Amino acid sequence: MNWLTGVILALFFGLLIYAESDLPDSRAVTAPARARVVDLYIERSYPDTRTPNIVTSVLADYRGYDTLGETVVILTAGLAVSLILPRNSRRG
Amino acid sequence: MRGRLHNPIVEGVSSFLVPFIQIFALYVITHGHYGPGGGFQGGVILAASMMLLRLTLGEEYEHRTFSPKLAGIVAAVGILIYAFAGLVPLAWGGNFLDYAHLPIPGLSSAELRYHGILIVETGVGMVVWGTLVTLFDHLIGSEP
Amino acid sequence: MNHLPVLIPITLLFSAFFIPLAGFVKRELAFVIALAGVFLSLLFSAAGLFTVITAGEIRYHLGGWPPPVGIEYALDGLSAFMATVVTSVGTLVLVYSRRSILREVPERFVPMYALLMLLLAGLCGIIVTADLFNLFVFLEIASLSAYALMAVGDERGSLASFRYLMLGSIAGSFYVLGVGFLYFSTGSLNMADVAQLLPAVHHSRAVVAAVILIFTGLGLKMALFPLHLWLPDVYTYAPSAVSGLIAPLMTKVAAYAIVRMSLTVFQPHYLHDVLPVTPVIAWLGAAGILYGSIMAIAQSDFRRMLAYSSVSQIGYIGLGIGLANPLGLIGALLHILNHAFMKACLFLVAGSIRFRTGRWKVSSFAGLGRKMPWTMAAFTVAALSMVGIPPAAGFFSKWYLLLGGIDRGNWFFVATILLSSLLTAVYFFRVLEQVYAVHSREPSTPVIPSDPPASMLLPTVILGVGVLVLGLLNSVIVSRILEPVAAALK
Amino acid sequence: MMRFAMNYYDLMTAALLVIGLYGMVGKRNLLKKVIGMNIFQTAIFLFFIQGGTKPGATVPVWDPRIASEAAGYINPLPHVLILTAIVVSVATTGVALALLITIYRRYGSLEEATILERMRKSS
Repeated sequence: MNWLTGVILALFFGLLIYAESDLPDSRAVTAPARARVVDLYIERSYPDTRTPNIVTSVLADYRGYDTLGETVVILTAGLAVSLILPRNSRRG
Repeated sequence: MRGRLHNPIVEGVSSFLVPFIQIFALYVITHGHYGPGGGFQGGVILAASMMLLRLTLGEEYEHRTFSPKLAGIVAAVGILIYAFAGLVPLAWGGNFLDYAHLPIPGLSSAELRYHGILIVETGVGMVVWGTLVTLFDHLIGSEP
Repeated sequence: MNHLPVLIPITLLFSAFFIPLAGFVKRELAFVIALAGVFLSLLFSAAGLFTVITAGEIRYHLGGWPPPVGIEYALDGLSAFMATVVTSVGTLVLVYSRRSILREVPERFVPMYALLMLLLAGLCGIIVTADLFNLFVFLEIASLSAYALMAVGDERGSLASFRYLMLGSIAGSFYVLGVGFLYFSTGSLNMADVAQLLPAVHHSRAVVAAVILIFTGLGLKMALFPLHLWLPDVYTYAPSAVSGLIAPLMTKVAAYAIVRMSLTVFQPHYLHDVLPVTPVIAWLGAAGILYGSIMAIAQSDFRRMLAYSSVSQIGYIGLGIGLANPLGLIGALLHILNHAFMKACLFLVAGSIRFRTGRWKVSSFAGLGRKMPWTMAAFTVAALSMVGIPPAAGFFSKWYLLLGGIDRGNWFFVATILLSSLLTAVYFFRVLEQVYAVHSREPSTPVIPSDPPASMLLPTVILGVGVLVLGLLNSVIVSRILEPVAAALK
Repeated sequence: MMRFAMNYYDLMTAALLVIGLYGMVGKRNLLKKVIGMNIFQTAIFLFFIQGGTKPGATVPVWDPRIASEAAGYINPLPHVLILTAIVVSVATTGVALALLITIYRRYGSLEEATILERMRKSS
């Protein structure tokens, strides 16, 4: 079994190095990761939502639905654990 | 948890500290607008204070103050706050989760969004608080 | 009333949120709210499908923000079709589930229904979203609830579910890593936006890695042939109502995500000529068809046999996607619909047999044909449809796949489809023969098995009839819904 | 020109990802698989966060001196995505530990080999 895992890991490592060698350098001003959407967030965040913390304004307002999904993920974990490990009724 | 040894120092310090931890947690939830913080981090700190009490003062005492049933209700109410903050704008002509159409009178759309984010963060804080305490009770709870 | 796209998942989410609260008041309320939620979502999906057919695509900006800045929902022919499939099968299986859950897992009634609703909400969220990262969030909601639901049946279910959790989390992480590479190369998370930005960076290695990671992750969720290892154990040891809901839907929604990726995000020619992704999927699908059928023949446990037959049917869908021509895609999408109904009916039959007799070894099914007439009639229809006998729906999806294979000119695929129909016939007729032809040797079985109560029997029969109705309606379904979707492949 | 002088973070991300994947696939003890899963997910967080850094930029909290000059703040979007990924990681680990507890209570061990062997014996 371990030679197969060895092959999988080697392939995976190769894929990552292969991919990261061509990743646009995010330090460059023209990096696409910034140009497209993020500059909009930074410029419009304070005027739009009056919240200084741009991460919170993106988290709760621009991409608020992601955070709703995230909160549902936490709720799912709570329900899942209460389903898998039933509490003894003594403690309600 | 089993056969907990009553140690007055531990009990004294923890029951003294917990209120300050909880106030700090509320600060973290509401401080999300101005710096690192927000619903998740604050909710976790609140849950941690509950866990501290459960570990030091034993489950019997703690279950009287914050029982697992209450934790479930807090989590459910928290998520409903978030969901209704999303659903209410539908009735006032906005899309889902569009805080600018929240029916709070006398606020510009930017301030409406500011308060919308605050409502949402408190909802998230309650969900994380209730759920993590439930997780703690079930994982650490003794053999059923 | 263009709020339809968001109303489909939201109704399910709201019913999931109210169930724990209602559960504190009265246990039975959980089932009522769940059924209301899924039925309402079915109405919205059907309305959405009708609107999309008549008025075209609905785009919905969540939070009021236009796409590159905010998250966008898109309800087009493909997603409305899938939403209707998921919610209709979900409604029927939920009606079935009450008695079955009360019998198998009675004390955890409330969290069970909350998680069933979250599972359906997760699936509908994946179907309707047009944002890459949002798809990951709802994929995790669906997966987490599936991990828990599958762990509470048999005592061996925990280990099977743990393995599924491991592989599922690898799949989710691969997908989000792929999305990360895409984001850093193109700068946006919206599917349509990324599709426009991709041609400029087609040959960047990061995009190539992103394709590999995303398709591997979704292939793992879809249980495409070499990545299906988690499926048999999990479907065997799950509670029968849960496997009745997850088996027909979960892998199909992952297949939908792969179709969405190949149609909307990466242009089909990119996946066929520049990167050999679709041929690989086709060959894996063909291999899966054969492997699944052969393994199904070797099984003695009825549920494990159905699980391996699922692996082979998913192979059909993979083959259809891999053919990358309009006929193949129509065959794949039609097979998603047909297989959802067929597999739901088969697993509900398995659950009914277990409910009445507690047995699941095929050898012990002797004489059930007379004792459980309606259930076995539904089973026969579904079995014939799986084999591909004309009036039933299964024949038509295989027919389109055959046409797709011929159109592609690959005779090995055509041979695989025909051969596997024979193999499918072998393991289903073996059960049919056991059920009808063999007389039950024991003079009087301890419990006189009869058809399960109406609330379990009705959904099974409706699904059986549905398989026939879908067969008759297939030309309407194909021309009105699937052809416009497949046109994108021209 | 292939940027072969890969920066330090990409190399560390790749290494952690491989270690995590080895933990999940290679290890036989179930708890070590969960630890491997956590390493794998943490590596993804590192990958996203380091992708969002800019030289000389500060924390993305609006301050009048920089105002809305984009080069002044680091990229906030990966941070938002990672908050979600962290929550998903916590939830998955919680459910995994719950499953481990039921397995341990039923089979008395977390070694995959012993569990399978006891499972075969009991069936």
